[in-house]
Amino acid sequence: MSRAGRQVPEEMLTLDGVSKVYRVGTFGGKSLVAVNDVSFNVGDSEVVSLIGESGSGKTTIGKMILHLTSISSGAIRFNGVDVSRLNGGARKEYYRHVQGVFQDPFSSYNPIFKADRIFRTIREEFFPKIDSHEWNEKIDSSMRAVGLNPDEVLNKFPHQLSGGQLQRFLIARALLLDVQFLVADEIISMLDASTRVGVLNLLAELKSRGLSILFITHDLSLGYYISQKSVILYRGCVVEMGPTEQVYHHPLHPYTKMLMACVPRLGMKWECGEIEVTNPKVKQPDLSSGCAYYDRCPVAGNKRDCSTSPSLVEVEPGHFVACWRQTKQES
Amino acid sequence: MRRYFGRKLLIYAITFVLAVTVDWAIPRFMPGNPVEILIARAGLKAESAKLIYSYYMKAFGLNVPIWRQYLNFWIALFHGDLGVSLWLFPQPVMKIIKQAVPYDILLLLPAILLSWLAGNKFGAYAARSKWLDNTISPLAYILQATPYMWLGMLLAWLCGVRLHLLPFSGAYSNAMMPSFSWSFVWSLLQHWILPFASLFIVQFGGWAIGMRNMIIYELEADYSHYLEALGAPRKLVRSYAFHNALLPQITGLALQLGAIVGGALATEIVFSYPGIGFLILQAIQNHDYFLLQGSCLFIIIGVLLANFLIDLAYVLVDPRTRVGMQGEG
Amino acid sequence: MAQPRKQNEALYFMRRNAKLQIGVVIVFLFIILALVGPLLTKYQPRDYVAPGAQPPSSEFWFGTTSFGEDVFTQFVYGLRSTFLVGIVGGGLGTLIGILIGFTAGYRGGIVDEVLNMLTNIVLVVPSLVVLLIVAAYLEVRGLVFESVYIALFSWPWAARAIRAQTFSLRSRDFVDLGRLSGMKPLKIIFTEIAPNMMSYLLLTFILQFGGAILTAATLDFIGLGPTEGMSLGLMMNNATTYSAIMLHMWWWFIPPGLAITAIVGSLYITNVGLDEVFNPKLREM
Amino acid sequence: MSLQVKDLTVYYQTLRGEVHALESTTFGIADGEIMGLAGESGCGKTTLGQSLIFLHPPMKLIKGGVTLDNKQLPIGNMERMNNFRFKKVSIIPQYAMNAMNPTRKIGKMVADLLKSRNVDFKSLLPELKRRLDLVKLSYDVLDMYPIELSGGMKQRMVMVLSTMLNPSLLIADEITSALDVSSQKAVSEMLVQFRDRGYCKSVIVITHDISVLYQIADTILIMYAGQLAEKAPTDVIVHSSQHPYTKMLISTLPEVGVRYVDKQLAGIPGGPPLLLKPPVGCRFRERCPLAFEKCLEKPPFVETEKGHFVACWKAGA
Repeated sequence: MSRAGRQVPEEMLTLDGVSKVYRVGTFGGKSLVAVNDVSFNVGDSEVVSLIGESGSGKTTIGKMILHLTSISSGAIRFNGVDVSRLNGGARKEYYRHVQGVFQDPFSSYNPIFKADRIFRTIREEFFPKIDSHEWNEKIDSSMRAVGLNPDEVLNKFPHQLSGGQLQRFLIARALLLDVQFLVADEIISMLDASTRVGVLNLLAELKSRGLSILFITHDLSLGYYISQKSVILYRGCVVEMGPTEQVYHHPLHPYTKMLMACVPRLGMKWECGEIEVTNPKVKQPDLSSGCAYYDRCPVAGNKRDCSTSPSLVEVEPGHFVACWRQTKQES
Repeated sequence: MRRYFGRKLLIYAITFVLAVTVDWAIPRFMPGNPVEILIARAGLKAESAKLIYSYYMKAFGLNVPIWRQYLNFWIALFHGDLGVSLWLFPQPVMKIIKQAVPYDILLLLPAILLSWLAGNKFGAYAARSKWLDNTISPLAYILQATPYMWLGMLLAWLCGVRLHLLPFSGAYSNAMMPSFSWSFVWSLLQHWILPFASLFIVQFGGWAIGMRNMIIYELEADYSHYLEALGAPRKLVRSYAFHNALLPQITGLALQLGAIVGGALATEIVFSYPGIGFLILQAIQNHDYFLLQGSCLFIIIGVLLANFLIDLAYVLVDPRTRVGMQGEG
Repeated sequence: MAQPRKQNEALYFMRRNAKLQIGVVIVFLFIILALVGPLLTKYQPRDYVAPGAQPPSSEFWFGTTSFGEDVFTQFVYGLRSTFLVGIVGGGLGTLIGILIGFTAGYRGGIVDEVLNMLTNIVLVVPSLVVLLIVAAYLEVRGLVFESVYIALFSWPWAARAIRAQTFSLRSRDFVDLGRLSGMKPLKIIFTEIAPNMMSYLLLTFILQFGGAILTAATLDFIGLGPTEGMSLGLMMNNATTYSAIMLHMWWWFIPPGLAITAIVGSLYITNVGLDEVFNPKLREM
Repeated sequence: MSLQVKDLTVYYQTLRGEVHALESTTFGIADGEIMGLAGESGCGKTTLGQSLIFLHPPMKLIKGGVTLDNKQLPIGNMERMNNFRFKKVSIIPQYAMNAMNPTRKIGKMVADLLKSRNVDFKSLLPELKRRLDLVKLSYDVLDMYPIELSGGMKQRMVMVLSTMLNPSLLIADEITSALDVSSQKAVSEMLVQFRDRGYCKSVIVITHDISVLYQIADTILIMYAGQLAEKAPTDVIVHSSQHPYTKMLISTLPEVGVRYVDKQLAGIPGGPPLLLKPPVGCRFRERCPLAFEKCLEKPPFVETEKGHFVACWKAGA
């Protein structure tokens, strides 16, 4: 289906035409497309931000990469190996290299246990034979790597720690393993402004030490701050992707343009136009035909032009957009 | 809407089929010849035993394949044929049940509806003040824990035996024949009060507790706080909360029906009230398996029907089910 | 391993919660009576000990039945079977509920749909009536058998509640994190989910316990209880059958019913108390 | 001055003791002013908003007073305050998505509410429809149940409902945080229009997102740990603030155009103090790079320039 999948060479993590269809209703009588034919990849020591609003399917993509939810069609490959085929021991090995951190720091900890239990679990599952001394050194070094003082945070319950500390703790957990790829799903959106930058900087630092990161966010400014590549999702489809600078400064898709115009910035006022609102009657439009953005698109042509879903086309090196307007201009 | 009811009907249908199947299977899959065992246990005279034996050998049709027996059972059921009673041989079970059912309706319908209404009202009052809550709620918990039959016995002893206020046995005076005379209706009413009261009081406790807990939850809901912040009077906030708290109570009514029917059986036994519960006791004491089986099937069908009616009513009062269904359909 | 702050808090509220204390004390009094009661009497429940129909006296604390049996002896033995039914029936009902609730809530999808349907089916069946059909055909029925079949029909309440709880816990990120740590589903359920529901499971068990006692009493009263032994429901059955009410023999039927009401009522009140202790939202009420 | 808050102190009563959520706050809002109220979670901004309209347990009024249009607001008195709620002071709550009774048609609920406040629904209906037009909702919504509306639609419906009686003061509590960027912009602009058309005189916009405030607010009030830190016109807060906390807070905000590789932002080390036993003096002291002995004394919230209030000993110096 998608041309993009074949155009880009294999990298550390490759998504190739990945879709997720949920079965809903009695005994799965109806289907709901959450992710629709998504292809992109993340290279070594690269931060890619996956940007989308609520319902765009960004979290589902993260969960599919982490093997927490099944893939309906397409494939996710990590260093060339199909992730969905991994089971049992192989899957555990996969988790040695690929880990995740989630949005809500308090939900990531079992409230009735101490926070450092997440370390113990890693030890039980991945390092059953390690001796205590070695293990403690390992913990120390990964805590230092995330900027936590072990004396301050070990042996405490989650509610005794701040959101920022908890998120760092989770990153430290991943570092205990031989982690190469981190899925960071909105990991700072619930933190306070004064602490979020610290965690963000930590991610950037880890990247410079060779870690690859999929940075999932709805906040455009965060994506811009940290990532080399940006993927814009709308209703489960990739509408635009490319080097961050180009996507942000020369957005091609009308949706991306709208996002850039609506994002509130300090020191730059919104341009006053007609207030645009959507009053969705039907939550999930039929994605099988037509561009997903058709009903909101200000530049949509007549129905026939946009009645089939546009595929991603490379308009400049590395910069892809899925919009008939762009393709038409090209040809 | 169709999907919602389809699902509900499916559950009821499966339940019904299962109940009938259990009913059919139990005597057949027990070791030995079921007819012989049943008749031997009934302890009938030799002569009638023989007659009954031949009747039931035919009815059970043990000589045809098992699936055929099962099919025959269903066919008979749809013809309203529940077999013949051993205890009142040769009266058909169906006929005996038909005579008992009016008493059950007379007793259960008012008891269920009135206790539900009163319990909900009082539960809502209880949530209103600390004082009421501290008196009504513990009382309601104790009522909820009272076995129906024990309350019945207490009432019979206190009001009937000690104070001679009300009769406590049968549905009407022994000296009367059923008729549409005032004196008969008066007698019927007098005999009805105590069994009704024991059913009413126990259920009342349960509903009051349920409503109290629900309405407190609703009063803490966001929409209640919003109304309060906009200065809406207590009355409006409470009436919304009451209405919304009532919805789970309707579902609760459907789910509690089985237990209520069980309580009614015990109550009828205490007061020798000639409903199906009393029949069941007779059937057990006389080892009349067919009467027992028939009565039980009848109750199951009744409960399932009532459940379905409550589901219908629920859709009428809760717009969310309707709207959600439209979206789905 | 439980959280010290939470534990202290729970203890603090337990000590201050009158409902909880009253409930627990009453239930414990009855448990002690059930344990030591049979040691206080030299008779068996069905022994002929004295001329019938005697009111309570210093010798026969609860009087005697029409057949000259000692009501106190019957009462304390009956209490034992009541608690046995409560523990076995309530325990088993909770256990089935836990199994089904955890499975449905954790697995979700089609497994959940099927189990949910099963739960709904057993829920709408008037359980007592089906028990009647089954029990009526069995010649010999034991106390444990009675408990088991009560449990077979009482679990849906537990299963529904536990499923809902599991469902909400499963969506918490720490469960996903457990999976990312390579933990197996069973380990996740028992080390991550279940510990969060301990208080909830306790509440469920208490409700099942009380429910089993009430159902057993009704069954016994109708005459479908255990064919051997003594129970509180059977005492009431005998009292009704032999016209204790007409004969003014209040001592025959008041103790068994009062005991059931007191035990089950105390259990319910304990439950409310515990709920207030565990659930901070209810504390201020 | 439309709203004048004087020495307002509100504590939360908890089992562990009193949480000093709002300590001696004094400030004013002019007629027609949209004031942004910003700060990190737990700084007391929602407490302040709630106190002005619906001060309910476990919140407890310790001291202080509020005047609105030169009339004393009986904020500590549940019953007497009812005369002012909705008519003079109104709120768009944080939970606007769940603010409507799920089992009542929206129009019926509005009618119920208005009737309970002795306002004739029929005569207000044309105005209601005009406002629905403004927020781009069709009249059909009045005949619908809340679950038939999307989150953004519910939000706008609640905006219209809350301002139906043209209150002097509107409190908008985190109304944009749950929305997508496009709806965020729409709702924010609608709020400005509401003010412009006089549907509400003054507005307090509570949010943690200063960049949204920059778009719509006339002034911004920054809170820290239950105390006021700084209040000034929006541009002044963003570009030339005087309180070290405000300065640091603004500098931590990433925005499009700032990249890690070019310019590393820095957070504020440490965390806010627990308000159960708050430290004496300036509560930002522990994290403040400029702190000195004098900060053990609570700095007053004083006007350093016209319309610019700061609570810092080093401000203006």
